[in-house]
Amino acid sequence: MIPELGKYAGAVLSSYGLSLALMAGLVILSLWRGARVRRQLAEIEARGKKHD
Amino acid sequence: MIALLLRDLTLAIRAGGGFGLALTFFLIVVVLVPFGVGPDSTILSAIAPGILWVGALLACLLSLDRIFALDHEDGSLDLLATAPIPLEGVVAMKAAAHWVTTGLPLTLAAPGLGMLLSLEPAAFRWLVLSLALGTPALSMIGAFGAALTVGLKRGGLLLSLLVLPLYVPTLIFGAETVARGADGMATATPLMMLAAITLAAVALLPFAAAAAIRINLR
Amino acid sequence: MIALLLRDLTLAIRAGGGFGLALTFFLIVVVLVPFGVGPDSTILSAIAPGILWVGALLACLLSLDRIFALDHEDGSLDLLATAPIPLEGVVAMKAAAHWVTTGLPLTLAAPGLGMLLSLEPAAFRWLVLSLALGTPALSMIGAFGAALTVGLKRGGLLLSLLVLPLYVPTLIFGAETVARGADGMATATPLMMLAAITLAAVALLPFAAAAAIRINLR
Amino acid sequence: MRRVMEMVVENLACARGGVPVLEGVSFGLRGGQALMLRGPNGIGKTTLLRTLAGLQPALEGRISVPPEAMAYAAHADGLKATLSVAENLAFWARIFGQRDVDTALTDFNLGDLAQRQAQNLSAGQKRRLGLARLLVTGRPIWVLDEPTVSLDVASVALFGQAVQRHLEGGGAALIATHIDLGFEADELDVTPFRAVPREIDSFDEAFA
Amino acid sequence: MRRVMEMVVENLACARGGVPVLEGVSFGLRGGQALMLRGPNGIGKTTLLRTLAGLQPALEGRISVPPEAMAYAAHADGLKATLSVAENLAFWARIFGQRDVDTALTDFNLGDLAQRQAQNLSAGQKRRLGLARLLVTGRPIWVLDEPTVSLDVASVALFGQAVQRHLEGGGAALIATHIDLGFEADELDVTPFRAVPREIDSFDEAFA
Amino acid sequence: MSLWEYANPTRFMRTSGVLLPWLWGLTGLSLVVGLVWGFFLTPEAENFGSTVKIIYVHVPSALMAINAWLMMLVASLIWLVRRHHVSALAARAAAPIGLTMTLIALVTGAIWGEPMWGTYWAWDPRLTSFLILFLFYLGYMALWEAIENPDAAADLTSVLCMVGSVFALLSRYAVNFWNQGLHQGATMSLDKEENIANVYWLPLVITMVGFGLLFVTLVLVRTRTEIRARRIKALIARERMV
Ligand code: HEM
Ligand SMILES: Nc1ncnc2c1ncn2[C@@H]1O[C@H](COP(=O)(O)OP(=O)(O)OP(=O)(O)O)[C@@H](O)[C@H]1O
Ligand SMILES: Nc1ncnc2c1ncn2[C@@H]1O[C@H](COP(=O)(O)OP(=O)(O)OP(=O)(O)O)[C@@H](O)[C@H]1O
Ligand SMILES: [Mg+2]
Ligand SMILES: [Mg+2]
Repeated sequence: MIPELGKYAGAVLSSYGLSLALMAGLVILSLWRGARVRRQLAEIEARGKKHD
Repeated sequence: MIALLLRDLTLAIRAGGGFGLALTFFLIVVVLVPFGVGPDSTILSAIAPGILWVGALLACLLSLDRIFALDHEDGSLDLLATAPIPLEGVVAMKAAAHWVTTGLPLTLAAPGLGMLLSLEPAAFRWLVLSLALGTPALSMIGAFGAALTVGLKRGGLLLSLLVLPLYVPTLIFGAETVARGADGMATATPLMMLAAITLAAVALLPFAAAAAIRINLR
Repeated sequence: MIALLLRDLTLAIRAGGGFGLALTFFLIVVVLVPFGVGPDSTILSAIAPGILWVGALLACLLSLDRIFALDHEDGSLDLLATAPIPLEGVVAMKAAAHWVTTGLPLTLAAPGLGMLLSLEPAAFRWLVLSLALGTPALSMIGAFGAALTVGLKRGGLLLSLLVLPLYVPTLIFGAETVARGADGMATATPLMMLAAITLAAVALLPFAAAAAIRINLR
Repeated sequence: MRRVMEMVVENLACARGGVPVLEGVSFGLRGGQALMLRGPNGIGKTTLLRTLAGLQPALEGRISVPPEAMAYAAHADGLKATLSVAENLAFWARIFGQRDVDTALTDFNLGDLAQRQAQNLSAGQKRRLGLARLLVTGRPIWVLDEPTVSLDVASVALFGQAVQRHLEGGGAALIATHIDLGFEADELDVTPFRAVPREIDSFDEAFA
Repeated sequence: MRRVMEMVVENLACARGGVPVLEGVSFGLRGGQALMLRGPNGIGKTTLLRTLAGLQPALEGRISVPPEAMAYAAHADGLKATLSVAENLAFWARIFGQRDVDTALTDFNLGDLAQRQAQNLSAGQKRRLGLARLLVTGRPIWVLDEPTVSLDVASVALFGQAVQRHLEGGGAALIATHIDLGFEADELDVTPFRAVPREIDSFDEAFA
Repeated sequence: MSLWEYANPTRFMRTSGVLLPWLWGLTGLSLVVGLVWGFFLTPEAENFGSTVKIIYVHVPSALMAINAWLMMLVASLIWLVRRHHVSALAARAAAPIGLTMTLIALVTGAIWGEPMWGTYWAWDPRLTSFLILFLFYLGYMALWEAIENPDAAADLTSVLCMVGSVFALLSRYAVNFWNQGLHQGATMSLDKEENIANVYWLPLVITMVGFGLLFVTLVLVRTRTEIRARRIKALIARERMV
């Protein structure tokens, strides 16, 4: 499946791996914080409604 | 006393990335040197052990004046001095918090920065080991210096002045360990000296520092 | 506004040798490096221009956070902001006072320290000239950074982080001037760049810094 | 000798840390008048005074006041610990383009302490020095935040006399305080102006 | 519940910055008693309290007080700006080996502010927090330096009640203040104890 | 209706909400196509061997690292001039993305440098200026974190962004004095298309588009989060008042 990379396999694979990991980390972090903030907001809005 | 350690760590984090900042300063010092010295990698790798240790030392130094200064300004230090925990314990905890927020991250980050300065690969583990053994002494000596200058206006530079000579032995043995490691020589002696300095500092300086604080509070 | 400059200088002197402290710090950094790097004079003379400039820069940096912090803590900054002098003038005067207490003494003392690091004799006047042209920019850029972080707890390290990248061009041109001077090459271009940076910084940054202070006082 | 000064505040709203604390504040202050700001802790007196002094922008409303007419004195005194009492005053006098420091020293009974470093003063002596600074600004409208904190009875009286003299010279004073200062003055209770929260329905309104 | 506490001070002399300010101070303080220290600005009340709290040595005289019995509250409150009200209190409670923070919060009406960062409090709210700290020390003798600075009338009353409850529980309080706190207490005017300068005839006497 | 009205928070939330699913789809598609093509279907190059494949992560991330800073600069200016809150928050949202991109470019470059130049790191002008960029991102983000009042934070970070940009350009010029670049020149740059064979060129363009889309998508997502966070802050403040 993986193409023949020769003696540079380590370099190529690790650079792809690290890049993808960093990007995935960023995406996951962004989405995770987004979801958390959205949940908090919903919570607080609901609380506000109850008060009125 | 654990409460004090936890509070100091919380404060460091609340203040915006307590761990990150010392680290970034270390990074920047290490980066500045090539800007000044130029990009030649043979020269860089020759001076790398020394520069890394000097950088760690300065990163420590810059955050020293905050060890007691903030607590003195807002009156906490007066209150801690009258609290039912020994002032020696307070000093030790403050030094520990300082180490956790500076020495520890520096030790962990050192290999990456070693690369920037083309440090010999053989020297990396000696770098980490020497920093791990030596930085607690830096924090403790620094806490002693901070105790001497607490309450003095513009204590910052005076503090550097007092502390730097005290840092010299640690610096020499630390850099020597790494340099020997890079050349493949025996590193036992300087490492042992480092460990001895740290032990002595941790065992004795809290008492001196506590005494200094008591005098400064008068 | 002269009153402000005089006051700041008086304060620096009262606080225990305003002029001496930055200088001594510079001295100690320059002395530490041989301890870290080892005494080999060929290596030392190769890195001397860079180390001298890095040392000057760090000596500057260490005293930066006090430019506005003290005045903020005791409420003077609020009062100065409502006083009949423009805040831009206040910033410029504070930067000037900082330069007089750090940049100026460093410039004057640099030849002596150059000797400690076995700097080429030919390079001495370039060292002095480049420091004289470059350190005002360091003070002014530093005042800008201090204005950005005034009032933030533990602003000190954040300040270093913000200011050091801004110092890079000055450092490179400064060290390059000395290095070229040591090799007997033409130094006009880096010197002109240094002068240009200083002029631009002195002309423009007071406005940015004053704006930053106004925002921080809100 | 002095121009007659007037300050008019109309429908002012001000915020602290992005949160509105007071709104709809309106009042006028003439030369010769002293106005006491009253209100419980945390109502927003300090915030109001900082807004008037121009240290922070108003949310809405209008402040009309002659330029460079106000002298502000906050909780902190702006003293330099290593300068002497006389030096501290002389510095502020020069900044405000004045010369005379002696009146201020005598008015606040600081003559004996003139050569003492500010760090060697007691809490009340420091406060007296902070108040003496007002006299060397030469400004007609004083904006004071709890000026008599830490002062003993005699010093409060000195302060009262200083204010009275200032008013007689055509000046005005706006003073936030919790205690009785022992002289006649109009009062303004800011409690009724406490900001009422507005509905925040859409995302726009999250941004003041 | 608590041991009955007693503090006895005999012939105490204390100095500030190397200069003797008070001498011959003698008084006693029993459990259940509150004593107001009175005296004009700069007489040496702060110096006396710091000496009693053990922060500086006495020049002469004797202070007899059970160990670890005093809680000292100075002009500065010892609050951390970035910690919340509750966190600040909890920290001091743990340092003094206590657990309960809620009583302190309710007694000083800080319940609503418990999660607020200390830097976002007004001057009076900060002071209330500083006073609430006393309750979490669990110590019987309170030594307070101008505790009601910046407080409004309602908060002064809260403080008065807190002191009264403390006295009823067998505690004692020594309070330096310039204003009337609105509850019964003994008074001690320190003015008569002002140190008289001694003759400095020989070189020995230059060193106190 | 002017373009500026999209800077109104409510409108922004609505529009971005509609756009986001499409953007996610396009981003995923172009990234997968570009990277798979680049990794699996391109031949080895003459002097690079198989390491040439690194170019498909290295170049796009380097490009986006710079573009992110440019976008922050523009957004900061808009905030300072027109005071559109969304603009300030978008600048804040972009910084961590720019930081990550810089990090990717540095890491892949370092990994690439080992086989090509025999060292992970050299003080080459291009590499150096990226390191400075990295520091700027860190400082910018730290300043945002350190300031409590959101409008003040927006103002101060905008000032920093502008002053910092000038100095970043200066540094770029200054490091050229060292004049010993190891780094590839514009041998494969866009304007000299003939220098790079089509086999490499096409997938490279696709990954660059993919990285660009990823940046836009993430900026939108993060800006939405920042707006919500601001609303939470306002609501909490309101609760406090009642
Ligand atoms: C940490 C180290 C490195 C950094 C920060 C870095 C950064 C950059 C930057 C900023 C670009 C410009 C993108 C553009 O202008 O389109 C670039 C392009 C490029 N880099 Fe690197 N690089 C590094 C290491 C390397 C190494 C070791 C190699 C290979 C030996 C390499 C090969 C290339 C190539 C072939 C290009 C495309 C050239 C072009 O289109 O201009 N880079 N890199
Ligand atoms: N950063 C902040 N964020 C939110 N609220 C704040 C912030 N800073 C202060 N506040 C609140 O704003 C209100 C107004 O404070 P201000 O200092 O103006 O009150 P004050 O009337 O001067 O009170 P005092 O008499 O105690 O001095 C207070 O309730 C305070 O808790
Ligand atoms: N370092 C010093 N050297 C000489 N005298 C000093 C020094 N510090 C303070 N003093 C003086 O010591 C005296 C006592 O000060 P202290 O602060 O104890 O007074 P206080 O009674 O608390 O006054 P206040 O009511 O104003 O708080 C004051 O007259 C002060 O001026
Ligand atoms: Mg107030
Ligand atoms: Mg006192």
